[in-house]
Amino acid sequence: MKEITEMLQQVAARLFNEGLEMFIGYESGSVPAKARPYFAAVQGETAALVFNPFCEHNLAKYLVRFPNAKTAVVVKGCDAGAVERLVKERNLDRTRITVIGVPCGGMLARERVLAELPQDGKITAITDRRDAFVFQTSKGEHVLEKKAFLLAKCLICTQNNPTGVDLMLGKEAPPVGETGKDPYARVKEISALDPPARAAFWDRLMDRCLRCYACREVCPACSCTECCFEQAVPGWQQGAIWLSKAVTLPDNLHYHVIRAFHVAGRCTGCGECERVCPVRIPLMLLNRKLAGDIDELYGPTPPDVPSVLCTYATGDRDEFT
Amino acid sequence: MKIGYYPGCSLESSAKEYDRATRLVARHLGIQLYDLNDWNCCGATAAHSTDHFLAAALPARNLMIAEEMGLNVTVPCAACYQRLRLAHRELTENEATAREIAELLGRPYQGKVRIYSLLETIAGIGLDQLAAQVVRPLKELKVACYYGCLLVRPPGTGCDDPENPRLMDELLLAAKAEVLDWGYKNECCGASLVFSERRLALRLIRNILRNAVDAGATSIACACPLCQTNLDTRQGQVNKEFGTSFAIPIFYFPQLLGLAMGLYPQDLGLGKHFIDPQRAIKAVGG
Amino acid sequence: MDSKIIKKDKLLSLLERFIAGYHVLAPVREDGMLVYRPVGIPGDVELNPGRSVLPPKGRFFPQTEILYSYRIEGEKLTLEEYVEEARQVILFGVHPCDLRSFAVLDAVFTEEPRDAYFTARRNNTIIVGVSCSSVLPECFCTAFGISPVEGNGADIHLTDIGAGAYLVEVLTPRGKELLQKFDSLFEDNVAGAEEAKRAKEASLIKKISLSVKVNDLHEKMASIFENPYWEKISRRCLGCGVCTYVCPTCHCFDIMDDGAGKAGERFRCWDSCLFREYTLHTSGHNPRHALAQRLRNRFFHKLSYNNQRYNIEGCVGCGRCVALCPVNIDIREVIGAVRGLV
Amino acid sequence: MSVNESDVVTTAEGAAWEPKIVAFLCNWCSYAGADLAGVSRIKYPANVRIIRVPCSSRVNPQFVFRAFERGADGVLVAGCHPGDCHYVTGNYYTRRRLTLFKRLLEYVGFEPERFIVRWVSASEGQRFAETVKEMVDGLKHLGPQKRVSRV
Amino acid sequence: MPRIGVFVCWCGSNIGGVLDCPAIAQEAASFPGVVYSTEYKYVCSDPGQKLIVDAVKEHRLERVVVASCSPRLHEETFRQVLRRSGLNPYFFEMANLREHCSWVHPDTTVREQAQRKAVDLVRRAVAKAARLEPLFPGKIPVVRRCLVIGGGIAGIQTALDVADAGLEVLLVEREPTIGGNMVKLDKTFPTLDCSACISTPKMVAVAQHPNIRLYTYAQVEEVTGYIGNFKARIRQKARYVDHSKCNGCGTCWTRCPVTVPDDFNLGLGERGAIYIPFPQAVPNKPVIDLEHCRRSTRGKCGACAKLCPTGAIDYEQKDEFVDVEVGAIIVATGYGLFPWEKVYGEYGYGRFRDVITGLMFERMVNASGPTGGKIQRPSSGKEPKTVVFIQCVGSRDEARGKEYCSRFCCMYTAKHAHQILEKIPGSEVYVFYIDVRTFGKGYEEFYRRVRDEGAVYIRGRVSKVYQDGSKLIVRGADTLLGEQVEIAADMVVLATGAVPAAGAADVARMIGIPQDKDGFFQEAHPKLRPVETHTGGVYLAGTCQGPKDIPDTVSQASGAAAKVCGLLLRDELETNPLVSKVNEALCTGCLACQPVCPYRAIQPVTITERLPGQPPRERVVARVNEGLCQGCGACTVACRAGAIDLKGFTNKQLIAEVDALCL
Repeated sequence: MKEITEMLQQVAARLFNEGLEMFIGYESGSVPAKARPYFAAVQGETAALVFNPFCEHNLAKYLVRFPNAKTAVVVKGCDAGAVERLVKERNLDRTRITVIGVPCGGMLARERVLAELPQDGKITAITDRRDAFVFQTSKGEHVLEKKAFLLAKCLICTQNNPTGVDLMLGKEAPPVGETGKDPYARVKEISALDPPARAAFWDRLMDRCLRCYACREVCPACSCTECCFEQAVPGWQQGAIWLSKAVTLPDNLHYHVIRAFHVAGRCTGCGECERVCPVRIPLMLLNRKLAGDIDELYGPTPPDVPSVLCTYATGDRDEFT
Repeated sequence: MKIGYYPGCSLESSAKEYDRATRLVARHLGIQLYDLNDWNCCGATAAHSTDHFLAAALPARNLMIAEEMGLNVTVPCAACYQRLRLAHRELTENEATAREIAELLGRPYQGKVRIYSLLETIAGIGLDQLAAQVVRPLKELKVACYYGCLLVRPPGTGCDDPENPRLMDELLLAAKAEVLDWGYKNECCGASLVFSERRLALRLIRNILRNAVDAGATSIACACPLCQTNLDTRQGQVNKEFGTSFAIPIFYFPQLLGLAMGLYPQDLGLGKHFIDPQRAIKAVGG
Repeated sequence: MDSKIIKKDKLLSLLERFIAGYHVLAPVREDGMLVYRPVGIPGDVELNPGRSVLPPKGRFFPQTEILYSYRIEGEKLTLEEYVEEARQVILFGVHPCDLRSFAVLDAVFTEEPRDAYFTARRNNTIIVGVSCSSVLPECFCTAFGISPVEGNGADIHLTDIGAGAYLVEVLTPRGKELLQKFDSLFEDNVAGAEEAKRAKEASLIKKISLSVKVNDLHEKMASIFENPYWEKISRRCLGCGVCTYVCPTCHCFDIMDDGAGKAGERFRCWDSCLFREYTLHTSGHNPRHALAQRLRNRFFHKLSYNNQRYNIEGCVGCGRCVALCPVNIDIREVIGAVRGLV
Repeated sequence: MSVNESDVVTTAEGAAWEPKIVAFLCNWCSYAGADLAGVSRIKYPANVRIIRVPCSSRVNPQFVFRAFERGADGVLVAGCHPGDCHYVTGNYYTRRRLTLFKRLLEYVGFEPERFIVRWVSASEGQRFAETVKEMVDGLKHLGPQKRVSRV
Repeated sequence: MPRIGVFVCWCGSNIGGVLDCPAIAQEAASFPGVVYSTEYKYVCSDPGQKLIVDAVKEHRLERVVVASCSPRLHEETFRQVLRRSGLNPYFFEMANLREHCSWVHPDTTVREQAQRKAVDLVRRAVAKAARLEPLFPGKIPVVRRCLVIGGGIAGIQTALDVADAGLEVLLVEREPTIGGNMVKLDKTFPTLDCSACISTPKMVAVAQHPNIRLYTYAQVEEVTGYIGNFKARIRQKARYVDHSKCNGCGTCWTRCPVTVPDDFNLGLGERGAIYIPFPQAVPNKPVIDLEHCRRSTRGKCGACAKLCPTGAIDYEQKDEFVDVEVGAIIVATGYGLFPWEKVYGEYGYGRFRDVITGLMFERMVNASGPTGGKIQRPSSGKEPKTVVFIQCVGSRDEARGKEYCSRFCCMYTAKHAHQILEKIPGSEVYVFYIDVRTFGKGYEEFYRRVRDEGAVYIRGRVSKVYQDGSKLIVRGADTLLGEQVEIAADMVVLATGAVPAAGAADVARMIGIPQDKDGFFQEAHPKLRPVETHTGGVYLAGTCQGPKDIPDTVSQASGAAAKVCGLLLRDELETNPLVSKVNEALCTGCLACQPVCPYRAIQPVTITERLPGQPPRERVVARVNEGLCQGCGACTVACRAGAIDLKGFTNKQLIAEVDALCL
């Protein structure tokens, strides 16, 4: 991890020499085993840049905030699609962005890592040993098998080396996803339930949604200037808005079903929505359901079409006759 | 190339020479034929005209065997070929039948096997490859390629254009034969009707022979045991019935390919014909 | 007031009796998270809970609350208000930081003009506090003068003093009244219980890694209102409402009507100052159009305005926002940074 | 499917419960089809309430969810048969959108009978009536939709 | 909230006999916004309309709801009433109590339910009415010029009709001459008129018409704009002959040293590299086929240039583009023949020279054709004695050809049969057919006559044609006798079906009109709008819409011309105000809406946006061209942010309708 971190710092320094105005990467977080988005605006700020298996954030959407600046961004394999999607939908001007790819050996589940490491040990170095991450701490060395410590999304990952980047750092990472894992396994389990059981499954989850909108704010496919769910209508027409602000089961379900539908065919599968949810709603189960259906029904969407719902084939499966 | 080989019943009996020529030519061309283990009758004629289920189940078993062996399969006999192709279609398109057959045979068919006619298999190695093996060009052989009706029909199931098949023509052209354009390439030979509707069948045979001869053919190449039998063994009866005087040898196409590749005529079973092919063989220097 | 001892098995019996006679809200574990839920089985309750994902403020200030409904019949308009009727609710298992948050909310809702809805719920609730048994990396309650073992704000307060025993402190007459009914379950206070509690306090405080000084902050902050720091820290902010919704002291709400035809209702629901439409005017003008302005507002509210307005700190150091912020915006760092700027 | 006596749900007032269906019909085919059912005096259950839209592609899935939230027991969307759209291609988009949406609704626990999409041409008054009948039968069997109803 | 008036109609006993209209009106009076509510026997009648006009005045109504029949019937009627009342006509909404309620729920057993439903329907209409906005049709000026694509008989007729009405016409034909397929025909059935004799004068009339500008050897390459205001780009292909200098003397084409098969005669004859397609071509001036011209293939010749008395030959000529503005477009691109050689192996895949198509037969039997009118076997030049006709080659063949009937083949086959029997004494004619369809005036009589003349009609398909010596053996089935038939023929003529002309798909894409499953252009309504398309201002004439014979083609061409005159003789057009509109502040410019628009009405535009605290920023948003938009609303759902809304069916209105219905 050290090499990549150093490369990042060097590349950032070079780019600032070449007129870069903003570098979006990661820095270490305020608590152990945590990283967070980092924004270097000048040459002197590049030393804080890091890359380690806690850099789970997808930084692509931050690009939208700097419409006029020459910006560089660090992407992992699962983030690269988001840049592509944002460019495709005209949220970004690709020419002013430098996309820097990093090879990813998988991201670690922080809670599990902290439980494994000694309580007051300080992490001094992390090395990727293909099947495991080796942590050097002030209390000794700890080998964390990837199989046991990676995030669930990394275990079904098929794209841990980014594509479409301007600059790729380091060597290509070997695959991290476990072969033979069906990404749709859980979706299929839920689909196999009978409707009341399925409803109960979702109601329990949806009932605890806070509507904090973290899932929306972080989602690179939720790129609307103003989300339909924040459009307020004043006066006597107040009822005629898309969604009530009340946080009730029907409204929560409405929000999540429609959000999933709005990103259908546009979701890049980065899993950020699920990560940021403070009440642990497995939102990717919705996105994956749609992705599976789209794949089954329509196959890949041609590159020149904005999304699967913006096109059709006369021979599309007809389940309505 | 490795491929499963389903000879079918005829090639074990009346059409032994077809089998022999096939194996020799295949070996010569580097095609490794693996006989399907414990294969059974494809159900041609008897089963498919009486019992729809059996008509699918009999060939299905052979397909399952091939699938278990992990091989595609090549079929020299036109009738067997058609039965296997149709069974494959039934099993992959009709879920109910597939289920029933799987139950009966105790195993499912996953539809992985591709079924090729011998024509396709040989053409599959490439016409250039084939031409390169020719040591005895069949220059003097004026041959009419006769496909019969089962090999190319029904459309979508056959191995070539149902109206104007070209595969055998191409193979024999590669062997430098003079391949003739004629009108009865894919007409029916009467098949087993020779037993029940003798005169009708003889007339069909007569038409085929006449058209070939009129086109200038001195021999006919075929790819079906029953066609060969009808055209070869019934020429005398045709002559008697219609007052004609046909004496045109009927070859299995691998016999001719074998000749072109320099194999011994005797090994190719060329001594087993009713109509003596010697003149034709001589003509090509065999 | 009084203090007693209760053994762990008896504590479960006590909960069982609570459940039999009252509506009990207590922390339970759900998908690995602690949440306050109405409980029916004592065994479900986490007795040494740790930090709940949402603070217990929802008991007094629900995320969505119908204020009243209306119906028009002919010329007649009928209104029905939904102030909670007197009912006895026991809110069990509240940690000292959250206990302090009730005081912060009280300052907002129960001072004049009094909020009838909040006050009714508050009055209907008996609070059972519980001392912390562990310290999480994000905890910093001591910065606000809170002790992890003190039950100020609770009616009854429990502290696990080891060996399967809990110290029960009865802090209000209401608490006393409640426990009287179940006297048989308690033992008299034994020697060493208070010492055990102090020892626990010391060990917990030692574990709170970060100590920040806050009490003079509100006076100093005015000078850094325009500091570029706010823009910088807002760069990674998503603008979601996690920090405000998990905050035990955040209390902003919006009031909306939902009606169709001749009937409808007015409800209020939590709002977040991080949301764009929080300050959006009908005209389309937004005085806090930039995320930096909104984030700054939140920190000013927590660290300055609340103290100015209500004379009580707006943050209790529970660490929820630190733990749950998807991009690790850490109020302790902000406090440190602010201190460095002034 | 017929309804057993024991299945009959009653409302608070004691009357037999009747499902409420909101139907979005495209102006050119399905609305005209429903008109034709009227002109032909084809009887069907009075449980359906029709909203006219220019094309089935105007139907936002959010309208469907809205109807359920407001207490509809079933929602029907009907448009021209694929290939016959007055606006040439509108219903092809409808088909994709609503296929995915229906599958999604079912995935989150809605019974398949709650949300129906049908192609009904201007000449298919009978088909429209039958669709309504079928839906009412199905919904009576399921009972009221209370899950996301806010009323 | 606006002041709403509700008018419940009894429609005599149609509604009033089932529903309690006074009760509905009474209930409606209590709906939000309703200030006046009444019922009346027939609201659509004169006094009924007056009731509305008066009530609007008296009660200061701002929105009107009529609860009566289907809006498909009377919406327009009542909009006019509002106009007369001084209200915006779009402040109107209907509740359909008749078709959707009283007529379908007449039984007394469901009375109560029907009554409740009626009230719900009115509540819906009121909820929508409350949210209606005033809409104003736009006015667009009309360019009084018509573009006709295709110069066959359909294009010729339609161009002449439009031009005769005093409007300007641009006629574009991709071949060097106009005339199309008709001019290739020998005689027309059933009257046996000389086809050329009746069509060439029309061709000349086109060339001479002061209002028609003719572009031959030209193609329309691009069409943009909308009804009344199209822009088109025409590519004038290089002819290598300057037609302004050429006097059509013919020296060049008679002396060209090259001979190539002649496409006008379907390869039965030959022409030079510089040529006119046929002697009566219009314009009667040549083009050079550079692909075969010896000067271009071998680098030297130039005979035509040397011989030309006017110096019109210009080997360096380039394609030119002409941009034109037109108000309407008539598409008349015609038909081509089914590619039978690719499909029908049993007829020899085109290998037998004596198997020809009906159109080849036309050229052969034509006195000005390659054989001078002599019917002969292409293989030997000998006169055929036995001729077999095979019908439905490509038509009515679901499996391999087209499902439809090509309509004219039965008749031209009968005509051909007649011509053979007439011209070749002792000849035998056999026709294999599926059904003989003689739908036109005098057609059945003609068919009977040909049978009487000796043509043998055999009902059945041909299974095989093969060469046997010099004969073609035609084997088929006679399904009436249940027998096999074998005929040794000298010539076989195939009645190949009609398919859309080559390039029809490109034309459809270019103009934005749909094709049916067979590639013919889709008319707006098969019965009632057969010459219009779904794209405003674009009309169809002739076989590009579907196979038809000459009289039907000419009728449709005149019909299209009448439509165009109706359109272009107005000064201005009113646009449909029920169109989509983009809220640019909400639009993110993702353009998900653009591909779903069947009318290409949505285009990206760049706007400069000023947001507080940020420098002005240029960004792309979607914009709807209201002239092109037809108001389907597909885009509104494609837009996740709800930035596009459809006027008259807005999100707000529809949500309010849902809410109102669910009460």
